Amino acid sequence: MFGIDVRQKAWSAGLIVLFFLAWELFCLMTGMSDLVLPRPSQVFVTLVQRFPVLWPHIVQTLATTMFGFVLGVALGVALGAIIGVSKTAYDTCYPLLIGFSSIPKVAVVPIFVLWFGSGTVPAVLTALSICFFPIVVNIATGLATTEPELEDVLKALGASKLDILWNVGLPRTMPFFFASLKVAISYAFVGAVLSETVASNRGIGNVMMTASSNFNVPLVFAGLFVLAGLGVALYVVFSLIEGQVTGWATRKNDVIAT
Amino acid sequence: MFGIDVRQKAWSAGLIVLFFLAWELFCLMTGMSDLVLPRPSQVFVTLVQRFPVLWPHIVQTLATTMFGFVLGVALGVALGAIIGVSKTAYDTCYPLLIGFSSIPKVAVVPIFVLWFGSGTVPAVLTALSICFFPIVVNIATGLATTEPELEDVLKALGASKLDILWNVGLPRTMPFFFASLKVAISYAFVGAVLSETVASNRGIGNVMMTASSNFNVPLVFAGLFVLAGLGVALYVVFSLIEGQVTGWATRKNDVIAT
Amino acid sequence: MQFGARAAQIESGDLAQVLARSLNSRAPISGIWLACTLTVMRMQPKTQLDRQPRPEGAAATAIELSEVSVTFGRGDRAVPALSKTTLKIADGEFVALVGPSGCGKSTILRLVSGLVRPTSGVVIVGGREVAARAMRVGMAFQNPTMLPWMTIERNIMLPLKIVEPFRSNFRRLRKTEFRDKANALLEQVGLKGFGSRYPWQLSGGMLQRANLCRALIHEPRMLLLDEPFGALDQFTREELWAILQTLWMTHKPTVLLVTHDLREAGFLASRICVMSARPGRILDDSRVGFARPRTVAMTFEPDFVALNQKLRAFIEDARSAAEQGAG
Amino acid sequence: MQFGARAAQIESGDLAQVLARSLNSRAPISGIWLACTLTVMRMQPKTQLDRQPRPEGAAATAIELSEVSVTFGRGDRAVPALSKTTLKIADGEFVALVGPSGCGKSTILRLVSGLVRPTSGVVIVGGREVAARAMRVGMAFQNPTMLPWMTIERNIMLPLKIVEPFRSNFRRLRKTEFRDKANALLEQVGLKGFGSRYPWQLSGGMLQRANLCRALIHEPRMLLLDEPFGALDQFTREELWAILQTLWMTHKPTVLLVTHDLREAGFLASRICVMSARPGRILDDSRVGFARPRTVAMTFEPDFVALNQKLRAFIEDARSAAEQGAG
Amino acid sequence: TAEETTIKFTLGWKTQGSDAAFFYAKDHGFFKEEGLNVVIDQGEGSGATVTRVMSGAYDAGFGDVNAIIQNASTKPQEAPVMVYMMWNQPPFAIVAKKTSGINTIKDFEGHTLGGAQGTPTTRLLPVFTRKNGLDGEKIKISNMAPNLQEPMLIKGDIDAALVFNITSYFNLVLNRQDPDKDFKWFSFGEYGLDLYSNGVMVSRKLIASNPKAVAGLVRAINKGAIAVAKDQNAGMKAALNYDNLINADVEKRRLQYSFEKLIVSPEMREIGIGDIKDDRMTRAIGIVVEGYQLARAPTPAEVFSREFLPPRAERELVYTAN
Ligand SMILES: Nc1ncnc2c1ncn2[C@@H]1O[C@H](COP(=O)(O)OP(=O)(O)OP(=O)(O)O)[C@@H](O)[C@H]1O
Ligand SMILES: Nc1ncnc2c1ncn2[C@@H]1O[C@H](COP(=O)(O)OP(=O)(O)OP(=O)(O)O)[C@@H](O)[C@H]1O
Ligand SMILES: [Mg+2]
Ligand SMILES: [Mg+2]
Repeated sequence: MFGIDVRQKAWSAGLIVLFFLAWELFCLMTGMSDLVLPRPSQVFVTLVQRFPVLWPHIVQTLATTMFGFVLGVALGVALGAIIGVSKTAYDTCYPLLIGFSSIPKVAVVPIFVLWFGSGTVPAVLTALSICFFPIVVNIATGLATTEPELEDVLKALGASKLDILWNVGLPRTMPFFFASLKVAISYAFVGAVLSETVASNRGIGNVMMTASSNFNVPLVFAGLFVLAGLGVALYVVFSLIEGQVTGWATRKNDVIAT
Repeated sequence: MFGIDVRQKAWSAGLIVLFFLAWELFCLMTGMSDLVLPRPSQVFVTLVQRFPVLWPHIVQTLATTMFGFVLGVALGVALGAIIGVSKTAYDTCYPLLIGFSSIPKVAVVPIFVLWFGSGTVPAVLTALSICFFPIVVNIATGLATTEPELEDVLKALGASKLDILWNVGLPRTMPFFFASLKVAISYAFVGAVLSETVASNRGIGNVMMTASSNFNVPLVFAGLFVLAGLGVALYVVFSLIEGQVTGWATRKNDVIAT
Repeated sequence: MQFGARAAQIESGDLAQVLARSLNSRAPISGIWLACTLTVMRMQPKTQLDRQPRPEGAAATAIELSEVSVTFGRGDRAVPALSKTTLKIADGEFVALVGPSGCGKSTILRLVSGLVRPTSGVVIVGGREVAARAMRVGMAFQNPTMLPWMTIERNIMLPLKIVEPFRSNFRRLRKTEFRDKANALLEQVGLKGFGSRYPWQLSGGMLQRANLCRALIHEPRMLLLDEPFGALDQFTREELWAILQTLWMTHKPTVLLVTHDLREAGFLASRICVMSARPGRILDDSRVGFARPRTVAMTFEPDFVALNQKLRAFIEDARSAAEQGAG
Repeated sequence: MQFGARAAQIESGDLAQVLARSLNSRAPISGIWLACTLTVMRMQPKTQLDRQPRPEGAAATAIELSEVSVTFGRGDRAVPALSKTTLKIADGEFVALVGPSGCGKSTILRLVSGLVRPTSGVVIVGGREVAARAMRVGMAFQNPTMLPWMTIERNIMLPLKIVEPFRSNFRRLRKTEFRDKANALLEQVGLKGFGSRYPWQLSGGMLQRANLCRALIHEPRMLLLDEPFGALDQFTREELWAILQTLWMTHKPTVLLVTHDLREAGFLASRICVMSARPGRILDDSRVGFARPRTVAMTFEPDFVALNQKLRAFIEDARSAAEQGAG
Repeated sequence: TAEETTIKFTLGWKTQGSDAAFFYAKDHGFFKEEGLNVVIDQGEGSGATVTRVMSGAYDAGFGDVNAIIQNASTKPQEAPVMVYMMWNQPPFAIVAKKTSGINTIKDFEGHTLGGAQGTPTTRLLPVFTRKNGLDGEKIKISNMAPNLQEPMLIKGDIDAALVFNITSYFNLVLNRQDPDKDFKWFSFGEYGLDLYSNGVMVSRKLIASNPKAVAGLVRAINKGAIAVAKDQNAGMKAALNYDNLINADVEKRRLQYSFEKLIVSPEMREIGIGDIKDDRMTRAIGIVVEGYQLARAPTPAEVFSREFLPPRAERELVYTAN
């Protein structure tokens, strides 16, 4: 068992490495200018060299993102629960939310900046406003599609709507909640960075903006790699929690004993 | 029954109107400058007045978005199916995808432009690249959490993996597929518009960029309203399909006869 | 007759063992309902057990369905499940509901528990119109729907989490007393050690037994049991009959039991209602007079067999009548 | 005795009706298996029906479990479900599997259908190691898991969509012949008109009958039935027994039936295997010699009752032995 | 027709009145006369023009010469070449709100300046402070997107902004301010940073493969510029023709502003539009090298080529506002 697991992870890691190798080769073979698409090796070198400079920016971006993300999750779960439970809320909020999220956040950031000044606050707000929607949608759908049979178990006991939400709706929705977290965390990064590129003196977005006007494309990509890395790191954290919480839903392999 | 349904819809419409009224009043009371946040009434007036000018741009944006969206859905379903079915694909693709979607697309658009020139192609690609991820995640999660009992029904008949995917996995996942479509369509708009603001001579994004560099904020908001409207219109379309396809999953009210 | 031996054993010799185990268990006031029940039983002479605390006439009405019809769906696709069913159950009665498949038995239970509202007619439970919430109802669904994200133990403890007075103490006691309570029940139904498993790790019959535990754990005054022993083998079934009988005799909850097994109905119930084919109505309402505690051996005696045959004939008539009507 | 009347009726008088309906149905070659079956039956003198096409010894082995153990989970939480079970079933045999709840009966069916792989030992089905895919297996799960997004009709037609030779014609015939086939089956089990419903609109017993239809529709050479009549009333059950018996006599599929009803086992099976409590093993393997077609009336005859009692004793011994071992 | 050479041309930004020369040339068939099919796309910044041309996505564009200098320093073989210098005066300026109490450049010390990252104005500020003896440490910089500078300036979040005068002036107008009365302008050109700025650049590939096309392109644009200098209304007509979303009044004023402040200068009168003075360019390169901390100073010839310019006589631009 252990063997298979390790082998599988090795495979995956190998494939990921392969992806970067392919990219490297592609650039080398097509003689791609590093102004357009730098080779991963260049990016890594830049990343390592400039890491001390990047570090405070990484911390800044991570902090604003996490803050916005946490708020976004809270808002998303709350809204999702309301929408999933009430038909009126569903009919009212969904159009508004879809409308709101069809709006590019780039257009909204300046408003945040004018209201709250540049820097951390608009970054947090942008992260929040971009990341809560997938959570709302999945929580709402999860609640709306909960099997009535499961709810009946509690209803027959005279449980309140809140009891049912808490004991049936939300647990049932967990796998899709975690799915939406994967989307949400990556969008939270996008939001925070977006806001930083618009108005901020710190953060990866700021670095990338400067680097790009310097035509330092490898540094831009270093910034992108940092973002990707942070996204993946948080994904790994959530995956571990997910494994604990939603193991019941992905029990496929357990049935076949070996 | 019919009565209740109409009443509910009226409620929802009323609440939506209320939202805009509140916004209008807020602006009037705080004496908000229309350079920061125009009143909805101003926006509507601008929208109506400039509609003939906006029309070709709307068509352009809608076309690129839909194109990107359709491609994104196809890609998303395919990737989601692979990830949901194969553990190795899960371990390999998820980190790469999370990494990729943590990257602000603003940084990617210029690369598309450098490769494909400005205009429709990068807009389609951006829409695609921003909208497929929520679909991947939900399809993959849906497949991974399909009850093994349901799959056993087909397995016992000697069905192939593809049979199972087609007859059990995907239908079971439909509610969450539609949920992800809601996120995907709004992000597809964001992506297309984003690309248009960076590199295009047409489209709502271009309009908004021009308007914003002219500080014609009501026109910017008119663009946002158009986007929101398009998003909602497509949502309504999907909702109708969804009602047909996933009715079985939201059968709550059917159980109680009246 | 040898068939009854096992059940009889549980009612006599095994008691000491069950009781001892319960008392040895860690929780001090682990007032395990069943264990207590059994204690009470042992201390009283057997013949006195079949007491009727209230004279029949004076018993308050626990459940009353008057002219209740239920139709699922609308228009073309309407399925009439019940048509003008009238049924009155006194407090503390043990009523068995038998009838052909699809005749509306589960629907009656769902009406009583408030999960389905009647299309017409009135359902009065505990003196109020469909006020299941006010009662402590224990319901064993026909399909043992355990919540898949919880272990069996936690599934069984669910009513304690929801229903007062347990609810207030749930956070405090769920790791000690309540858990012991759940495990004691599990042990009673032969699922010792399976409390920490997940529902999908149990066999069909095991799930059904866990389902029964969930219906009992909060000591409800009203039990709605929908074929609670359907997927069990005869012996396990008979053991559980005995346990259920004892429980009823001690606490006198109102029980509404749906079953297809006429022996089961005869063994357990004080009244058997036979339903017609869909749309269901109560066709026959027979009182079962056998003395309690009843033993499995009794079910092979001529009186008992005669009752069974009477019921059988009823059901058969109901079925063929319905079929001719339909055909 | 009157109990058998209904079942006997189906085997004689009703046939004409069933057949007529089938022939009147729109699909020209609607070769409804059951209808054909019944036709064949009618045309042959009853006594010849219990023919054994191959001498017992020569019959090929359909299913062979040799020293099969299955353990679910690992380490502390390991549950041994089967331990060194050996079972050999010839082609065309009708074997009933009885035993206490949780002893591993469903696990055996899942082994044979290839859904579970043995921890140790070998399972040979149709001459190949766990090669369920090669066989046309019809499986009725203990819990009738209908796909909730399909109507009953479409659920029942599922095997036709998957299994050759139907698969190739599915797109062409699903609206005509196959659908008629499904509806004819539904009518046989008393679910006429429910084909267009969704699973959650059916009662427990109705679902179980639909489940049986799904196992039969593709005319499998091997039937794995896991308590297919558990949630049905006695009459529906007996009707279905008769249908199943006729089907078996005509087509001689290999049948492995799990049941808790000893009468059912005696009525249907040519061999009854009694399993021990968990971890399961085959304790007893009795051949049932009664002539076919058997009638419900026969189940009340002394020979039959004696067989039942013998089996009962076996199971009881197995249970108490296990309990003493565990205790 | 079949022999027409297609040239993909990128503007420096979204459609603006100051681009009228290109639209005019296109509308009046000047490009066609040269056998060119010029496709004009809007841009994403005058610096990005360089990237677009370098990557091969565009053949030519209107952009910042300082960005060429920057790239020529590291990638002399890839950097595009400027072939027609349109704006020979630098638009780089600092605009301060009069109420903030900034009257001289010395007053920047102790105040907050809003800058858009990466714009030449922002990046050359260190050179500006050094050349003018200011203490850079005491000047606080706040970064923001270009279109946020004016609103934040008006709101008082910043005291002055590092801008392009041609953009910022009209942004203030559009924000209903009086840019002359309430604001004070400090142009880099007047404080020792005598730089060149935007002009027409082409890729080295195009020069190598089709020099005739380059010459034609320059000739056509030159004709357009001269025509628009005479008649801005005609220029605006062409601009509106290209993009009917623009605010014609403001863009016309922007067009005139570009002539008045950035194009018409003593140097232009002397050498004609489109050309440069090499010694001034050498000095400008020095400033950029210092400001951007470049490793190598490119020669003016690496940055600018006058090879494709029409004769001096054809480059006589006379501006008359109308
Ligand atoms: N997926 C699983 N994971 C862990 N244990 C399992 C699993 N499936 C079955 N078991 C265990 O295997 C044993 C046998 O189960 P099985 O379902 O075969 O019993 P059964 O004979 O069909 O019982 P019943 O008559 O109650 O249906 C049980 O003790 C059960 O707990
Ligand atoms: N949610 C529903 N929607 C539509 N029809 C329903 C629904 N629930 C039950 N029915 C119908 O109502 C009738 C009675 O169902 P019910 O479950 O009460 O039967 P039952 O007596 O419990 O049968 P069984 O013994 O098979 O469990 C059935 O014909 C069924 O088809
Ligand atoms: Mg039922
Ligand atoms: Mg089983």
